[in-house]
Amino acid sequence: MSHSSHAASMPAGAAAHGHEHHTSLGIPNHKLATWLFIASESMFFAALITTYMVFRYRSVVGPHPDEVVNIPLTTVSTFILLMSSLTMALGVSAAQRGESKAVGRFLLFTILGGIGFLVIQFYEWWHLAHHYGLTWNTNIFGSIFYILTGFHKAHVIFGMIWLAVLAVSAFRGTLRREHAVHVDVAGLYWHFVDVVWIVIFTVVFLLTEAGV
Amino acid sequence: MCSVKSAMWRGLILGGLLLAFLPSQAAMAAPQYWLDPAGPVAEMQGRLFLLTLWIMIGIFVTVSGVLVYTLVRFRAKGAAAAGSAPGGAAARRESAAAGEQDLPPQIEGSHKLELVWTLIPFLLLIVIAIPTVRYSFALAADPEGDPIKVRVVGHQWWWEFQYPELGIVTGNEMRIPVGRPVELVIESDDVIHKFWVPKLAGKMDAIPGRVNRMWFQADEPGVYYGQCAEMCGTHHANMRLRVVALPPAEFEQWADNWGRGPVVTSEAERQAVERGRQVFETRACFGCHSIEGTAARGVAGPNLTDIGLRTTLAAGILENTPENLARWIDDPQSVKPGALMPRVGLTDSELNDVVAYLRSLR
Amino acid sequence: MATTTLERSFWQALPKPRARTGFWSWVTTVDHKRIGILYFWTALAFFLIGGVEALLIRLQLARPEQDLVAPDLFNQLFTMHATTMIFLAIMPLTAAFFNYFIPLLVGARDVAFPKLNALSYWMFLAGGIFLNSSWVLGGPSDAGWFGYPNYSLSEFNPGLGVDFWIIGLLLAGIGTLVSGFNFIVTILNMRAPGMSLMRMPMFAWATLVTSFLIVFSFPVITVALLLLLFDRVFGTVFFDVFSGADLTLYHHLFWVFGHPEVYIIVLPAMGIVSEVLPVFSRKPLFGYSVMVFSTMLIGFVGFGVWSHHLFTVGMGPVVNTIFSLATMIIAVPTGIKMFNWIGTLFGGRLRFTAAMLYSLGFLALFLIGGLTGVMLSAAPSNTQIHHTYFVVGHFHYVMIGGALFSLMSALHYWGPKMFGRMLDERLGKVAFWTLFVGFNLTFFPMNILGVMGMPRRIYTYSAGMGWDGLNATSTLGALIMAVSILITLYNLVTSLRNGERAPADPWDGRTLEWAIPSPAPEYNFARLPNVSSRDELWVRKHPQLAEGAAVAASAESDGPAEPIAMPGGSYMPLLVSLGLFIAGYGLLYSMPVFVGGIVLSLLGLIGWGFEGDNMRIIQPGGEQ
Amino acid sequence: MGERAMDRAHAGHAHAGTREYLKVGVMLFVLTVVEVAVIYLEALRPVLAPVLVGLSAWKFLLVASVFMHLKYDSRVYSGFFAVGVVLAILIALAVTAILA
Ligand code: HEA
Ligand code: HEA
Ligand code: HEC
Ligand code: CUA
Ligand SMILES: [Cu+2]
Repeated sequence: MSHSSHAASMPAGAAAHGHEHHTSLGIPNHKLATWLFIASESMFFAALITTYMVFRYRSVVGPHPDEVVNIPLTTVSTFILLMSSLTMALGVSAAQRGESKAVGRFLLFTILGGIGFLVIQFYEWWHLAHHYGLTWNTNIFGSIFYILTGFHKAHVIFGMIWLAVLAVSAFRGTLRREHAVHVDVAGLYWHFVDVVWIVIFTVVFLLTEAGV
Repeated sequence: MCSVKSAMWRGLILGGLLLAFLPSQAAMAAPQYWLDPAGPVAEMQGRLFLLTLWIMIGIFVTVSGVLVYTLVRFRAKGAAAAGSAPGGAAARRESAAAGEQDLPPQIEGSHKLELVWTLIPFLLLIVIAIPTVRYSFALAADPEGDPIKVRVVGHQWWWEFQYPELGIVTGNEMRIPVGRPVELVIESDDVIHKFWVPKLAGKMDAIPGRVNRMWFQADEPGVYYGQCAEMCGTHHANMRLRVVALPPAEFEQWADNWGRGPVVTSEAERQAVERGRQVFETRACFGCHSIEGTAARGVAGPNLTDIGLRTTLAAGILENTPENLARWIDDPQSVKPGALMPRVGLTDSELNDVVAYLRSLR
Repeated sequence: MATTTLERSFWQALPKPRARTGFWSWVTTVDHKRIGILYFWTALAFFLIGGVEALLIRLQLARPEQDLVAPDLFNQLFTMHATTMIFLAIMPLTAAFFNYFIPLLVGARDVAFPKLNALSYWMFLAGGIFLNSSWVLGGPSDAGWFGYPNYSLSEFNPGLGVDFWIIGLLLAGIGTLVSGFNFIVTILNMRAPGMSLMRMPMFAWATLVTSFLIVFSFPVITVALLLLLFDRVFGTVFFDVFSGADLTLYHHLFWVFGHPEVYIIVLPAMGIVSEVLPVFSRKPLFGYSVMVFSTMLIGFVGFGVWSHHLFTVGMGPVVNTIFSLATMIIAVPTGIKMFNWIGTLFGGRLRFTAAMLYSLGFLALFLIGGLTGVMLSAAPSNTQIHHTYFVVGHFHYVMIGGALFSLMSALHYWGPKMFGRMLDERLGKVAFWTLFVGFNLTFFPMNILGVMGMPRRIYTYSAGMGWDGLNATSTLGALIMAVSILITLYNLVTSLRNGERAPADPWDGRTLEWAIPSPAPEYNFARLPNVSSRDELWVRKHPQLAEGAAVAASAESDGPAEPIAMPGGSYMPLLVSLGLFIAGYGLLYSMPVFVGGIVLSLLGLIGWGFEGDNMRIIQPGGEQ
Repeated sequence: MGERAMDRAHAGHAHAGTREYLKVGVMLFVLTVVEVAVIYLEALRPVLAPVLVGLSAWKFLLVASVFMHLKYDSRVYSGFFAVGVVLAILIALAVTAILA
């Protein structure tokens, strides 16, 4: 998952010339693959969100979604995640300018944002379990709520590990301008996780609170 | 390449023979052959099937005809054909060389042709699509006339039929009046099953947590076979059913008599039946089975109120004879290993009495 | 590249695979050709296992009321037969040809991500072994290849069979997804100079569209399987009816994947046929651009028809008719392909090699399978033929008559390039005819059995249903098929030992793979070709065919002959999949083992990142 | 598609500046506040669902086009992402509608 995995799996033909410039579409293999991965992940989350939409009010016993969503708290965590996307974008931009130390700083902010998001989210889980007795075994809403937000959290955690590896290189000063694409690719992943949250926030929280 | 041609013909002839089989005597005698329908629903479905069948046969004959013609007409001759012979590299090189003078016109395509073979299939599909839409809606509409309601419940591995209007419950054998539509409400008690009586109508799923509806009607008296069509466990293959279509008067009679108690013809029989009833109501049986008018109120197994009338036992796998009944009650697990009825362990005399009792319930 | 000296010193101290031949060279290989060959033999082995399962099914059904196979075992047999054939035999066989030939066809030195490619193979192997290990660990799943809940929940299916099935599919699925990404990037981004998209061989197009189907459909089955797994292992209640679940949600998720899946199986087959027919007709593919377009259309529409498997779940007439009509539409682009293939043959100089015969077999049999598919798509009559042997007949016609026949064609056509030896033509033809006859004897009667009312998945039936003769015929046919498979195996084994050495271009081929020696050298092309037309090699052989202003293709314009850097092997892909494989067992038996497995594969990933690319410089031997 | 994408990729090495990123950050903040605010506006009840979907789509597009640079990068990426997202939405809506 580090930046050098790029070199490791670089196409043989391109490797002969030392760079990826000679791809047929003129875009790096890595970035193309990442976008395909993101497109594929869209289907993954769509299937989970569909499950949520179909099941949300089918539970025989409560608590039901409208009884438990916590808009203020979730709004704060959403905001934190959105801002971590901003720092991520600034980090990529710094990487493209070759400012290694700045990259490290922005990545650190991004990771901190991720941590903030997770702390609030896990607190919310704890709160739901302890105050409403909602676990993933309680009812169908509980099952899909924890699985959907859980898979999202897993993505956040994975992204943080990835960014951490990059941040270490950045602070060491070894993340030079020609490696910007590695930061770029990690950033795409991070933004995607953010975008998924934008959808989850609307579907699971806002629409529920709005009574739709 | 004669073998190609002859094989194609052989294939066509074989296919033709098999298709000719469809309306044959053997097929008609098959109890689940649904192209010989017994009611309007199956009739409509069969008609649509035949329409698609003839169109497909037409397409198949045309396309394979052109294919065979092409294969025969354009097979490589002379040296060029050598490429296909197991003659080794030399022959292949020779064929490639010969090919230079023998290069066919290198046609890349033809828009006109392509338009044709886009449009023709499209038109054929419209011919199928129109009745598909019409029949779909027609069959989903409520039946005309004065329908009788039956609630079908699938169980591992037997069928329950409830007649809410008549207060009747029975198992594995549904009695219906001829000429009257039957409105079915289909549910399941455990896993997904699929209700199917081919000569009367296509399938409908019995899904736990859902209620599905369909209807059918039998135009002729008779016994119609059916079976579960969704994988539901060990005895999915042995989850069969019969629909017995009776003339209306006979149906009325059955409905009136249902639950009137045992029918006996002699005093000895009466005593045996009485003993059998006691066994049934004291041993495990009553916990799982219901018999109208008795203390037996169990619901884990089929309602046995009219078991003496049924043609089959254990969801259509045994003929309903005294011997088979005894065999089943004595050791259901040897007949249908894994079935959800345990071996109760009756003595021989208890067994005989219970059989007599159950036989008398008609 | 960007690794610091510290990192480097640690990771570089790790052993690097050095072997160029022998066992370890295969285990650590990242060469697409070797991976293709690994796929080939592994998939073949699984095909035999799936075939033996099929034979047992057929023997049990040969006569009414047989008790050769107990009911539960029968249910396990058809479940594993289908799962094995689809996920472990046919798909990996197509993957074998993707692997070996896509880089050759588009003029590349390897796939875009060689190490990921190795990972795909090992994940497939891990999934396959995991699934089949359930035979000795308490018995496999008996819930059918789509594993509908609630029958597949612990309540009705205690034991670990379904868990093995889920985890096995998830493991193999990772491999499939990864290769989906890999081939899309390879095809879009690794083409030789001049190889524009519309100059690519049809097989490359088929692979591209198939890979997209994989990328978009596999995540959905992943979700379906995960929900099921969580219900079984962690007690969530997604499919608990008493909690209010709607079981048909799983139906929908499964078939949103399941229908594209059947095109994942057949599109590569169509690609193969589109390569073979032109070669043995000595004519270009008829209507190339329309073929490309219809491939894309099939892939696209294929995502909108899934509910034609669900006409009897009670969706109502509106939804039913929408899906009926959408399904029928697919016949149009497929028909276009069928007619274009015949157009390719028309006017050609047809050579009936074994490869050609199998491709022609595809045309005839896929036609029947496709037409029965359209019959199935009409919702009202579907309720009669649905879940009967008519469906079993339909899908074996498309999957064997379609996919397997074309894979056989590929074996005879491309085998010489892969193995460097010619297969015996006479044996090939004998095997073809045996398979053709056996196949029709096995599966045509099934179409009639469906009309006679025989449901699928039944382990027994009574005499007197009118099914006896047809079932007996079908079993006989299956035995004849087995004979044919044995002939092919014999042919393969003996030819690879003693067969005539394959020349570079044994069939007078049209595409780039025939421009290089057989078997292909490690670096594929000593000089990267400069492509100036479709059927590049054909035009180079027949310069008079180059039209108008187009510069005649020639070797002169090819890339320079220079030393080539190729990636060396790696242990890491194996390590990553081994870790996940172990974690799979851990999930079922012991949490510490699960954690250990995950840690192992994470270590593999990190090593993967830091080990560097182990490049080797090769001096092409001047073969060209 | 190939040739066109190549042009864009070569021409389009320009990317968003810090200022644009900050602008988008502010927009995201504002939109989130608006989202939360509108749920409590009685007057908007009847049109709330489309409004909320619209607002979140807006955020989605902002992140995708600027932070993920789809606006500046090769159109190939946008194409793939769009296909994935559109397919996902269509299938999600269809399944939800069928099962509603
Ligand atoms: C390789 C795999 C493959 C392929 C290619 C297809 C292709 C098609 N399939 Fe099939 N199908 C399966 C594999 C496949 N299928 C499997 C595995 C199942 C069962 C799953 C299970 O339940 O276990 C199944 C089940 C299945 C069903 C559900 C059956 C049921 O359970 O009730 C339906 C219903 O619509 C269907 C339809 C079609 C159609 C319309 C096509 C079309 O794509 C076919 C198009 C081709 C042609 C039509 C022939 C060529 C065209 C012409 C010559 C033009 C002229 C033709 C006309 C105008 C009609 N299939
Ligand atoms: C691509 C997929 C594929 C392939 C290739 C096959 C191949 C075969 N299938 Fe299969 N089949 C399915 C996919 C496939 N099937 C699916 C999806 C189902 C649905 C399952 C479900 O309902 O869930 C199914 C179900 C199915 C059934 C229905 C079961 C039921 O509903 O009860 C039957 C019945 O006859 C059957 C038969 C066969 C036969 C005879 C072959 C033959 O073609 C096999 C030919 C191969 C051989 C004959 C092997 C030869 C081996 C040897 C000669 C041994 C050599 C041994 C050594 C060297 C060690 N299949
Ligand atoms: C634990 C529950 C249970 C008990 C106890 C039980 N049964 Fe059953 N019985 C069933 C079930 C379930 C079936 C359906 C089995 C099948 O067909 O798979 C059945 C089927 C039958 C049938 C066939 C009904 C038909 O419609 O074909 C008869 C007759 C029968 N039981 C009689 C008895 C008698 C007599 C006893 C007592 C000696 C008894 N049962 C005890 C559960 C039970
Ligand atoms: Cu009930 Cu099969
Ligand atoms: Cu389908």
